[in-house]
Amino acid sequence: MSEALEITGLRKSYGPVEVLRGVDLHARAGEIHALLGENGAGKSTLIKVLSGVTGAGAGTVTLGGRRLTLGRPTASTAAGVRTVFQELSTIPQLTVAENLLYGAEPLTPWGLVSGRRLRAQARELLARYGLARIDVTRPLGELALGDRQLLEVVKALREQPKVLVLDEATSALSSEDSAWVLEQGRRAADNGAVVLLITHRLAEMRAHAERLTVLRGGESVLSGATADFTDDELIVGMLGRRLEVLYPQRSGAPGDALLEASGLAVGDRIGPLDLTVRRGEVLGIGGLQGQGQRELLMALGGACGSRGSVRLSGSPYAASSPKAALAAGVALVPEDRQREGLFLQQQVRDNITIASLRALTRPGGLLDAGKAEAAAREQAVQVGVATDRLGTVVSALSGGNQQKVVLGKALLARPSVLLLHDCTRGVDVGTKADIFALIAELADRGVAVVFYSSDLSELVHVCDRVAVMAEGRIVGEVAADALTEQAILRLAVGVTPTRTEVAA
Amino acid sequence: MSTASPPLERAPRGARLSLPRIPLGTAATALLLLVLFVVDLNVQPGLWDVDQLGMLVQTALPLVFVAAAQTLALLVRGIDLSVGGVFAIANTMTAVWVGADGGWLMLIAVLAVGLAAGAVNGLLISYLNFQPFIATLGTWTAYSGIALMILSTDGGMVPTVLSDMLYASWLGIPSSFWIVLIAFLLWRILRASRFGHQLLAVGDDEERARLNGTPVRRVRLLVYALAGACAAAGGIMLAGVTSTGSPTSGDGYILLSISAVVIGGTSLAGGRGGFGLSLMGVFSLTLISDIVTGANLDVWVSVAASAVLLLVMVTIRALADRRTARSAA
Amino acid sequence: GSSDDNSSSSSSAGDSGSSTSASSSGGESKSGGGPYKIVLSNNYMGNEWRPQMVNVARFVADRMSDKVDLDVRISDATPAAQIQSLQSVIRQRPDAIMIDAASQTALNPVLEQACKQGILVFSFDQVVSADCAYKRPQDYEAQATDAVNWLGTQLRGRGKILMDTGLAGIPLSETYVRVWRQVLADRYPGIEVVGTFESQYAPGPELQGVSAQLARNPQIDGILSGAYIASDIKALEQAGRPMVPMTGLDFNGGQKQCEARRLKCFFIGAPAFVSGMAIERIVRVLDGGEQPRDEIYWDTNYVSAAGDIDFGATQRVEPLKDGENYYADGSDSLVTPITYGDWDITAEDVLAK
Amino acid sequence: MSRLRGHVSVSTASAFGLCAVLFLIATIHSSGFASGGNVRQLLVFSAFIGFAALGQTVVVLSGGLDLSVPWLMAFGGIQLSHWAGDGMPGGVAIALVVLAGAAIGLVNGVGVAWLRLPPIIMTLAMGGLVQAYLLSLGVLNTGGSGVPHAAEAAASDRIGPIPVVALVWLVVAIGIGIVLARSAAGRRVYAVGANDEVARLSGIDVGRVRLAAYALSGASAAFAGVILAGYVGSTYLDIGAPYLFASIAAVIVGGASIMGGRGTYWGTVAGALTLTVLSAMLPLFHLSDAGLKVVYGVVILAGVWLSQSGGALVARLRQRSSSPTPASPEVKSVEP
Ligand SMILES: Nc1ncnc2c1ncn2[C@@H]1O[C@H](COP(=O)(O)OP(=O)(O)OP(=O)(O)O)[C@@H](O)[C@H]1O
Ligand SMILES: Nc1ncnc2c1ncn2[C@@H]1O[C@H](COP(=O)(O)OP(=O)(O)OP(=O)(O)O)[C@@H](O)[C@H]1O
Ligand SMILES: [Mg+2]
Ligand SMILES: [Mg+2]
Repeated sequence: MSEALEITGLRKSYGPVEVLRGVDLHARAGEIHALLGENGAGKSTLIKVLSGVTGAGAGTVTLGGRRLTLGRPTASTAAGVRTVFQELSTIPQLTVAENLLYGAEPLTPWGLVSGRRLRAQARELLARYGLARIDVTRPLGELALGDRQLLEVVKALREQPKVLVLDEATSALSSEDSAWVLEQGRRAADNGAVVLLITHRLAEMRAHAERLTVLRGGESVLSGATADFTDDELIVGMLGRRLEVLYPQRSGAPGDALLEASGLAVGDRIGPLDLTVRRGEVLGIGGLQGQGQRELLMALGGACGSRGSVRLSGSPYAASSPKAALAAGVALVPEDRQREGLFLQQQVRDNITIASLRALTRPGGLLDAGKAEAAAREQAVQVGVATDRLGTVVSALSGGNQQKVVLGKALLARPSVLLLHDCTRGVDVGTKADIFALIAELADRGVAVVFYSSDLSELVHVCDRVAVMAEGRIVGEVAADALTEQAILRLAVGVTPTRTEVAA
Repeated sequence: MSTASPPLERAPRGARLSLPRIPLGTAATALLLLVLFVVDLNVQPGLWDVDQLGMLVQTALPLVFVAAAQTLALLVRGIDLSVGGVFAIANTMTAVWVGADGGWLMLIAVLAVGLAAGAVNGLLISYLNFQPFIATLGTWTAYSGIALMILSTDGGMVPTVLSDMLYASWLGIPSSFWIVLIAFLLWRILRASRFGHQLLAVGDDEERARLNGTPVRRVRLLVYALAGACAAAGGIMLAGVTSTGSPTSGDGYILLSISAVVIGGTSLAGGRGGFGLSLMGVFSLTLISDIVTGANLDVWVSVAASAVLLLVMVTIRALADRRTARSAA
Repeated sequence: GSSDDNSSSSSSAGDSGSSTSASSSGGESKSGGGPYKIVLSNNYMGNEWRPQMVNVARFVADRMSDKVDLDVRISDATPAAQIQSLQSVIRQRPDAIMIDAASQTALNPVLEQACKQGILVFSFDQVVSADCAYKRPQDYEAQATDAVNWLGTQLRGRGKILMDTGLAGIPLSETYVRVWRQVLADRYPGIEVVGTFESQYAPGPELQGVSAQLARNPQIDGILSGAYIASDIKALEQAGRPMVPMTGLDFNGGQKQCEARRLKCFFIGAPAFVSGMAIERIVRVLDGGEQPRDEIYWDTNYVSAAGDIDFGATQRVEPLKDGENYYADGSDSLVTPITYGDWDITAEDVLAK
Repeated sequence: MSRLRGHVSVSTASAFGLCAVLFLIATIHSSGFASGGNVRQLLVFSAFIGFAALGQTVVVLSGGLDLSVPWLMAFGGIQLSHWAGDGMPGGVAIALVVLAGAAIGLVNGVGVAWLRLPPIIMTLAMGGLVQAYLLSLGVLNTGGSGVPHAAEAAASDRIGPIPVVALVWLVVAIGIGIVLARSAAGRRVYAVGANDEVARLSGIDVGRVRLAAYALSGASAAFAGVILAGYVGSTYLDIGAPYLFASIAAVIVGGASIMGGRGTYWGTVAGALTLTVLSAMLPLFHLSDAGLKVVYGVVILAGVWLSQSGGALVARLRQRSSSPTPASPEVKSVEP
């Protein structure tokens, strides 16, 4: 059987930096082909070339034997390439229906978009994928991030794609939604499409991809059937080194209570809820998506108004603003790195230091440039951003590395409470391991960490204890000794808590 | 065949939301507009006469069209200062080139000139990567010069078909109302076209629009060209209302159009808003100045009163918007 | 009676102004009824002239309160804004509208409408061309001719001068520039315009414009401007250049300096009290008196002591005289003279709020 | 600090380059243009724009816009004459006027930062209120003395051949340049302009930054009004009108983004000089008013485009020469 997608010798430079250095990739129709690699390896760039949004310096792409004209989105679209991009590409101001059928709107005889048929088709499309619960007339921006990601997938599937690219389409999703996305991928493959799956979750990849290609530094270093490689081999392929452990061993026991919230409520849908985090403890926040986890973290970080009382080291803590929170030693890594975390057009060093300016200022009010540089450098090393990229504009970093910059910014503020909202989203295994090690180290130094992740296994392995939320309330806790994915899920979906726990 | 679409499960939430959702801010602006209107009716009882009201709308017509132009530019995260110049070119062309005996065809040609002038802005902005502010500042000055070449001082003759049309009424309703209505319908059509979707997409987030395969630069070019045509329509309207051409008549509309559009609620950050909102902004400004004139206040009091009314209007809207934002969070 | 002697009218208007007698004798002589509701529609307050014009109107109306009930409406500077304001005025049905117009032609339709409703329309300063309106413009052509002839005489027909082009697009500037260029070409071929500047009828731009030209032209023998002599003096001074003959408008600041320093200056008369004169004429018409529809207001122009007064002027020309047509202790901003006829308008009245 | 914001300094440099090119063309055309007297004039006129655009720069950097600048300039001159006419010493009156300008600007800031009004509307309305206040003063009530001597001196005195205003401007530009590029306050301004939500979540008091920016704009506009009135020797309501677009255009020609977050005050300085040189040189070419306008518009566009692409070229060359080697990875790579 001839290979449906053949990429040979693909090269691509951004200015002087060569990002793809001769990538080869061969994928068959009907298979899910995983594309692996550490952050910045060039996966997304490869995808952008494939989908025509950027051109390439050299190399060819053939699809079903036909050579693809590079650098023209229309050409790729016509050839049947559909991409779910790593950074969301749906348009918040347009409605769900308008987004789903963007570029293929049903027209009336007058050449206008027929609103009625547009909505009907959108509903039909959603119904086909079991998402009829989503109201097609809502502006997309009002939906939760997860739903938006799902719609992104639906949109890509709109017209039977020949190549479906899922660029970290699952990284922001709960396991349930991830499963849904991957199932759609499988269906597309069964219909004869090539599905390119980019993910940093090896288990996910193993469960779904038949074959894989590993990129490192813009070159393809491994390719073949998934079953032929062990995880270790893949990791060495990706990172160029062994990974001793992914989840670190925790040593110290949690200390006394550091952050205590009681009757905390946000708006009229979230709370009231009580929560205690101890020094040196990693408290996980679990639950299905959109159950108020975001609001909880935002409220604790001073980023949105809340009621109720919070105490920090025993004294009252008014999280009236992120500034107040940071001053009190509470730092937040927000959910949406592009909209909440980063100044995309500023340099890495400026992004890292922005939340800690006070500490970097000389008495006269001027910044201590040397100190700032050193701090940024130290932080970059700690989170794993190459120090020679300190002068790079953040938008030119790969998604995972952008995430590390946000983390670096929060850590430089030297928090005693660290609120992490999905901080490993889109981060490669190597760096993930580093981040987990970092969390463990911080906790061992007495920092209280509140950790929310859409990845259940991370919750299980990283946290000392997980509080599970549903409908804006904390519905139960899973203690360290009973911490399993099932335990969290059961609470999340409302199966009676404690007894089941004990039985398990 | 409309029944063919399956009776989808209607979640109670969906049912509640399927009512047209008018954002609180928009509702607030509409309400304030109504209040202004009622106040104006009291200050100026003459307005109960529909013809008088028609005259009021008529004087607002030039601003209506310039605001349409500005709305388009703002929607794609731009700004158009050249509306002042394009307006003046169209205005003087109507009075000099079209002249008293000119017909509709020639007026359409004037619109085409506006379209071309706007396209120049579009080229500068999307293909030569000018910031919209600088591009249109430059063309504004240049276009103003061209208008002065066409007509060095007020004068000329305006086609009678135009002034007759402006002073006519249809079904007992003055033509100015119909013109506003038609302009609004044209906007709805534009909004409902594929181009309308692309326009919002580009304004909302250029990068995402590009990822979706939108020909971003072409859309921008077209938007500025359309803005030029709208500004030209404004110039033609003023020529019709005043029966004369004036080379400097456009400049006053630059700030005025930006404020009208922003009062309506179209965001300077692009992608949000529309001409319907801008219409509310235009009529708010018109009513405010009508009230202040009608109330016959001291000069400085009336200047202050306009400013205060403007602030009250926008503050209430801002508070309403914030409320919406909070309840959505 | 007020001295309306400086008017040229097609019909000989009776000179018996109603003014002083009416005001001093209270409401006793209600020959033609009243008080009349008069609205002053003005479209601009940004320079020094318009506010004084408005204040004079207020002053005169106040003194004639038994005959006149004056409202002042200031609109934005666009014709459309003034049209809208006029519409609102028309709805209130005043007896008369007096207007200093944003455009010569653009307001015609709305003013015709006012006339149709029986409202008297009287335009002055920047007049309109509507047929039904009374018009009382100044004689821009005569003023411009006298100014350029004066300068030509001062320079004995030779030299390099700077010329003010005023403000692009407005009729006044058009007329000035046209007349100046024509007279220079016809009668003073030896005078060369080496530079132009746009005074915009504001002191700042005039100063900038003249300064810029001075820096570039080593020799300047005269300045032909329709605006601020005080700014010209300042520019010359700052450039360390000798003073030259200059023309400009009748602002007290320039007049004070020209007198004190014995400079050769010609001041185009553009008194702010034309508004007061307009009110008197409106009352006369409403009372049923005679008033020509088109009447040219004849200004007096003023020459500083150092400048020649005999150059074959078409309009009346007078030397500056303290307390009469300029005020050595008065504010620089005053438009002179500040009073006419028997009104005794004081600087305080003109400069009031 | 050019290391930190390399791209900005390139655009600032190209704005200065544009100005120099225009100056050169004018000098070639008529040599008087380079005379000491003319250069001095150009500096003084640029300084008026420079001061009017000082706060405007910071406001634009923080993502706003200040349309009340021309009215605050009128306020500066008229209020000064008013107070001086009441017998207040000139220096004191100037200081008070600038403070009052800051206070008015602060109100703009309150509207924008706390009430979240669109800056365009807030500052436009504030302009209206200031105008109303000035009208209520009696615009012309400047007394016999007019503008106090202190203001005239500030505007017209020289130290050697150099006008005092230009010197003051230079000092202020250096100060603002340092604050913007090297202080925490400056970094916060850029952050707020780049993305206010990210700035807020990064612990920046966005409201306070905005308040300060608008207050500075009020103060600098009032000061510009004071020196302009001093220079002209009189004041009137519309004295600031030409500075509405000039103050914004100077900022943008100087390479700043109107959306905020990008630009420098040195760019604005270059922009102010460019605008002044351009409008001073065009009358040399004996065009009609109409022709003048057309040429002015076209030259602005051509000039900005040339300096932009020149700047981009320089940036590209510099980048090429500095890092010839491909593929610098983002992550630390450890050998196995
Ligand atoms: N617009 C750009 N300009 C310059 N460099 C860029 C640009 N976009 C990406 N790069 C660089 O290209 C390299 C590859 O980035 P890419 O986004 O393809 O990585 P990735 O493999 O998708 O990583 P991740 O897993 O983090 O998403 C990175 O070094 C990145 O910094
Ligand atoms: N190499 C590229 N890098 C980034 N964007 C690109 C590139 N090539 C095309 N695009 C963008 O993708 C979009 C669609 O491009 P496409 O080629 O389909 O349209 P087009 O007809 O060429 O449009 P245009 O008239 O804007 O050039 C455009 O907005 C274009 O700017
Ligand atoms: Mg990627
Ligand atoms: Mg990633």
